[in-house]
Amino acid sequence: MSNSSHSKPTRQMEYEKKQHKEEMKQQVITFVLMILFTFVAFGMVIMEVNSYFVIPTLIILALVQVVFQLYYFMHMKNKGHNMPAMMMYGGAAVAGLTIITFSSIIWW
Amino acid sequence: MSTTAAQKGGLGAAIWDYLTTVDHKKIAHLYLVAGGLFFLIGGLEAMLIRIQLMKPDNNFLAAGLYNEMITMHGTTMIFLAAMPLIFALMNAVVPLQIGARDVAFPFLNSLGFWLFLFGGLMLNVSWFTGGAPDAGWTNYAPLSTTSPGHGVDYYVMGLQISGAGTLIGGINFLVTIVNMRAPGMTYMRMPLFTWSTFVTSTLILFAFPALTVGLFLMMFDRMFGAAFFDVAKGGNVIIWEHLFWIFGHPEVYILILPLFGAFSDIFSTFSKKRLFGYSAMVFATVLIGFLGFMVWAHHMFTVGMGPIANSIFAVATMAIAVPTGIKIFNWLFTMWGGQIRMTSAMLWSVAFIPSFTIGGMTGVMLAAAAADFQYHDTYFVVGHFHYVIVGGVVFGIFAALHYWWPKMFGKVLNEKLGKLAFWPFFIGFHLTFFIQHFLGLMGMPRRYWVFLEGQGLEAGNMISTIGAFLMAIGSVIFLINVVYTAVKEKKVSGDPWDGRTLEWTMPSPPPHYNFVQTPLVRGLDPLWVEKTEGKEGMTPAEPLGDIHMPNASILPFTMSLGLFIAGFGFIYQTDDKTWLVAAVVGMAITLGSMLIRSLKDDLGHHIHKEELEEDIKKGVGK
Amino acid sequence: MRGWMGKFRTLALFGALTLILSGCGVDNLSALKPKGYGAELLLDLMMISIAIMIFVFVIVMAIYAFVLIRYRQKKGQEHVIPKQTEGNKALEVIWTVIPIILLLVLAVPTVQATFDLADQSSQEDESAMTIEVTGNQYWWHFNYPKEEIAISQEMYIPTGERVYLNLKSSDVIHSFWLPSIAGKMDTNPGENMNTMYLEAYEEGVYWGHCAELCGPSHSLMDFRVVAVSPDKFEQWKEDMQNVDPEATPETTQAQEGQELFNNNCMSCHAIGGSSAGVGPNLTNFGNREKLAGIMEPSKENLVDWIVNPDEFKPGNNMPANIVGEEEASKIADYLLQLKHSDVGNDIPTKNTDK
Amino acid sequence: MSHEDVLNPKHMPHDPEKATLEGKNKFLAFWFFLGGETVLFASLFGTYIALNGSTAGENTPEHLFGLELVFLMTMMLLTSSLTSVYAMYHMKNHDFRKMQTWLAITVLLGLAFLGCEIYEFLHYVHEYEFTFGSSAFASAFYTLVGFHGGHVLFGLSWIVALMIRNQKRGLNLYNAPKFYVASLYWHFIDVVWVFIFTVVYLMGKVG
Ligand code: HEA
Ligand code: HEA
Ligand code: HEC
Ligand code: CUA
Ligand SMILES: [Cu+2]
Repeated sequence: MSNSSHSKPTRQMEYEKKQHKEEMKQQVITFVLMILFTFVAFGMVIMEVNSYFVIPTLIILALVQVVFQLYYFMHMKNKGHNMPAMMMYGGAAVAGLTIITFSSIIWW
Repeated sequence: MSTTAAQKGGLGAAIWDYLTTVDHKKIAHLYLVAGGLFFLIGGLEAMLIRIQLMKPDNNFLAAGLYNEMITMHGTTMIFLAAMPLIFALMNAVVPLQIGARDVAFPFLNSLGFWLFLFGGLMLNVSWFTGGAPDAGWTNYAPLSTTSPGHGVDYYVMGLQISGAGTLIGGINFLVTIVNMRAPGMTYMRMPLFTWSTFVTSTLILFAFPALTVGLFLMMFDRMFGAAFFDVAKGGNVIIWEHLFWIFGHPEVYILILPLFGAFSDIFSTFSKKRLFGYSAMVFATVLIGFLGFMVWAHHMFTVGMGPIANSIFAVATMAIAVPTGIKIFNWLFTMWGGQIRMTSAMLWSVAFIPSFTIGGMTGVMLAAAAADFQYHDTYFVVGHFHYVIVGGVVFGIFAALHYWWPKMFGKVLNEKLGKLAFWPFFIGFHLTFFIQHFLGLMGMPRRYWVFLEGQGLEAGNMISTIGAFLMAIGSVIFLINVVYTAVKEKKVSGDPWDGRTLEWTMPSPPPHYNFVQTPLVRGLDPLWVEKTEGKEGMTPAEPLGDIHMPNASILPFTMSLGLFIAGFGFIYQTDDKTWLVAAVVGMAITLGSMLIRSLKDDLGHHIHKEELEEDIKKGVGK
Repeated sequence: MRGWMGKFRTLALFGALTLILSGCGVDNLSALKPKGYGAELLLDLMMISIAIMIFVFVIVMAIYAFVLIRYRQKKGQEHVIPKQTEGNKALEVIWTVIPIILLLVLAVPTVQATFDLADQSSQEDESAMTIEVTGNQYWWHFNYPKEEIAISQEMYIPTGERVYLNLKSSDVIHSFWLPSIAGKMDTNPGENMNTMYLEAYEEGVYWGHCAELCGPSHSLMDFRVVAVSPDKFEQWKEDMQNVDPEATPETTQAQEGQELFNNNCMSCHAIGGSSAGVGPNLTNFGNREKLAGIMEPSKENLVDWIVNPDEFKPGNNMPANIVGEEEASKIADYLLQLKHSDVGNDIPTKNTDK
Repeated sequence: MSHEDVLNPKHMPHDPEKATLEGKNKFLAFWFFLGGETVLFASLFGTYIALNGSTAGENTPEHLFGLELVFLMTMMLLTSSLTSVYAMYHMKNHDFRKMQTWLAITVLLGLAFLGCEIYEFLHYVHEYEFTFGSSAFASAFYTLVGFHGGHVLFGLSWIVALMIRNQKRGLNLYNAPKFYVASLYWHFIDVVWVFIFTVVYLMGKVG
């Protein structure tokens, strides 16, 4: 296995550090958004907003948070994640199918 | 090194070698032996079933025992015979086909095997401890939750443990195929067997968790007082059916797809032609896997889901006939224009086509939701699935074993005996199961301990039983062949069939590090490509150098053993809480082993260049 | 819908197929000899699918046979290397498209039949009859709520009418299968009630099975459906509504039996009335086709049953040895003279379809 | 790559978790495993949703759940997700000490979460006599939330074991993938929790 990093110039290191920092900034923003969403979600329930509106909104908020987690915190947005993405989508598809059937057509 | 140690140390060392091995080729042997034994047990159970049904009102087996027999027959055959035999083939072949030195996680590979074995043993221990599970292999609640004794508990624990092993095995093969391919082995150059292993592993990954959850719920209900399937407390018994079939339907494709792959390789080799419509074959495999997840409710047409759900699932199910048909026709056209050699492997494969087609077609008939109101839970269904499973999976395993036997053991199975085993099995198979379709339509439900006189079912059942005996004869001849070959036959070269893929580029059996030098793959059927250019073997992709190999370990064995012990603890704590000690001790062994594994660095070892040069002189790597 | 299916059936292939298949099985039990609407509809659907399958199979086998004969390696050809064809677009399209078309041909009637059999539009009609079917380990109970009739093991329905069934189970899952009249439907425990309908064309005693594994005696959970003309059915209804459970039997044996029965068995069984018990309702027992669904209703069998039911149906829920042989004999006399309605006794198949 | 290189790399590469073949394999395998876990939890969620109303006359979700504690727990778990991102950030910058510190914070938050959950369960049992076998709904609730709790416990033990084991020797190419994968696991636990608080608690309250 080749290891190009053995002779990596420090300039490269600096550059990478900066990149990491940039990414970290994104992560913090993501985090803040997630906290915000959570507040919104809890707020809606506590204030007893109409449930026809609340439930879909809650689900959408949850889905967005999950996308944040996967793409930012778990780096699925980065390259080299094709297979992971494929598998997660596969899993999510089966998962979605399961939940949809359990909660709709198939139940009496 | 483990192999050399074994050669020196005699039987004890050989056993220790197999207990600790992480070599995929040896794990293949383990799977083969264990799966083979379970096949015999399952077959024996089938024979007892058939003897009981030989004549009306028979009392050969008692009613309760009969239910245990069918449950264990189904469970053993599917989980403990077919699956491990498939894993044996995948382990023996896949790393070789993609030019890898081993699987991605040799340690996990061994863990997967031992989990399966201990799970299987657990299940079969139930015979001796007061009764096997008796609610059918589908284990529908509440029959299962209210089944007295501990039989169903064994089902739950046994499948949970062996299921974990299967899941691990699946992930292992996925990573192996994604990450460990030799240079030049692109996805669209992978042999079909490797492709189907890939798709199968994906199915395992997504299907088994549903079973895991189902088994947990069942375990909680039976052992810890939960109320999932207790209608008095608001439970719903249909949840089990859904979870079981969300797993169960993909499971049947888990069984058949690897053998579709094997057939593809075999047809191509013995017709001396490249596979017809390779990319369509790959596409069809993926599509079957994909569609396999959307059809599970076709096992539940009579549950009362309503016409909308029934129609959706009916049409989705029928759709699977299309990619499967693509495969059938591609195989036919692989042979078209070829030079067909009727070896035993080819004979089983050729016999597979009409047999499986019949089974698939009755499958499509079953998929017609309304008509399934007649077929469901009758011998028509039994006929259908034995046609696909025996005519597809079992024929496939026989074909693949004949094909890869030389690679695994260095000797070609005796061809005469091979054909002698084939004919009684083939004829017996059709005798046994064809008539069952009619029995079903004439009013014989499945899982019937006795059928009564005067329903016109006597002749059919008799014929069916006779057929089963012929199958037994065929199986026994195959066993004789194995022994005969081991004793009498001569070693063969690495490429006895004029093969096309990478596994035939190395000696039989291969050295434990597989490839001396990783080969460079230059096209589909890499060996054939080299052969047509008049070359002897593959061009290496790397200079001769040290090879990194994993270390052997006993930990997979102890981890599985721990779960095995804990399983008994969980089962019997419902009678007597002191059994919890067993649960604790067992879990301690397992978790302790896991801890050791994570604390102790295991970086493997290297085989040095000098040793390799030594081996090459002895003729390895040609 | 029946129109075009009718046309289908005129096809020679169909005629031949139906002929061959209907040679199979016993009347009033075989799904291949339909005697009612559902079963007929389903047989038509089966025929369509079998025809398609035979068509496909013939093609596959033709290619197969040709290939295997023509392209076997012959002596001296060991070194011939055939052309390495990659594939053929046109062919591949053909064998993708044709199956799709065939499947569509099958899918349409499938969906139609599925909806047809789930049709409950007339269940709420004034004239429609609904029977509550309860599966129990290992016997069937039939309750006619509007008519206030309860009966076990043998269901009576009028011919030529749609009779709806509401199915449920009192314990594990069973499945109500009446092959020659309709398909099957599971009976689930809990609130999951299922519905299906029966429509028998002609009078007869139809044989039904439990089709879902439900315990050791799953294979012994048979039942009968007696279809009689609407007039006779009215008669039957009247008879059943006027059952006097207390009626004194003629012989002294039977009278003693009645006494014994009332003392020992009434906690689980009932005669007359409209409720289900722990055990089968024994109204009209003397006219039953079978005892416990499976046995000849001879006195000998009945006595043996009462003393030790487990011998006949392993694992069933009736306790053994409640009474001795002698008492059982008296009870048997009592039970066998319980003939509350002889409607249906003139049906030729009754008691002859052993 | 020799053992020496793996255990004592002269220079850490950009992505230490994927620098070796073993690392790449682990990384991929773990993602696959998470794909399977998705189905596992989906089955549990499906079961829960199906049995949501099946309380057999016992405690209903509206009646049981209080949102304050759940909100607190959510905050803790979300924050722990961020702290583990920080840990990985420092891993990529090859700063082992800081990584350990952030992991330690993650563990503390996780422990606090687990404590709350145990308190919550005990509360239901004692105050409402809402036990595992009370109703199908109760079984489904405890199973779903308990499975998640079990994952938290396992994740914590795993991270702690890694921290202790590597305390002395610092980051290398052998353990970097392990740390990385453990953090992925931790995020996944958070993902599941997002659904639990939405589906179980919030939607349970809305009814
Ligand atoms: C290896 C295992 C395997 C395979 C491959 C299949 C394949 C198929 N199965 Fe089968 N099945 C089982 C194993 C398998 N099955 C088992 C074990 C059960 C019973 C479980 C239990 O209850 O215990 C079962 C039960 C079962 C049922 C439920 C029956 C019931 O319980 O009432 C149904 C219903 O739809 C069904 C359908 C199908 C279909 C449509 C296919 C299709 O994939 C088949 C596709 C293949 C072809 C169609 C042939 C080739 C195609 C062509 C030549 C092209 C042209 C064809 C046409 C246009 C028709 N199967
Ligand atoms: C991989 C799957 C698989 C395989 C290979 C088989 C193979 C066979 N099966 Fe089975 N079968 C199932 C899976 C399988 N089956 C399942 C899932 C069920 C449903 C269970 C349920 O309802 O829950 C079922 C149910 C089933 C039934 C229906 C039972 C019922 O509903 O009441 C019947 C009846 O004929 C049957 C028969 C057979 C026969 C004769 C074989 C033959 O092909 C077997 C051939 C093999 C042998 C004959 C072994 C030969 C060797 C010996 C005899 C020597 C023994 C020696 C030693 C042990 C040393 N099977
Ligand atoms: C604990 C309840 C119980 C008691 C007490 C009981 N039975 Fe039964 N009986 C059953 C059940 C349950 C069945 C159905 C068995 C089956 O078919 O699986 C049954 C079936 C029968 C049948 C066959 C019914 C049929 O429809 O063909 C007869 C006859 C019968 N019992 C008679 C008796 C007599 C006589 C006694 C008293 C001496 C008695 N039973 C006491 C529960 C009981
Ligand atoms: Cu009731 Cu089978
Ligand atoms: Cu299926």
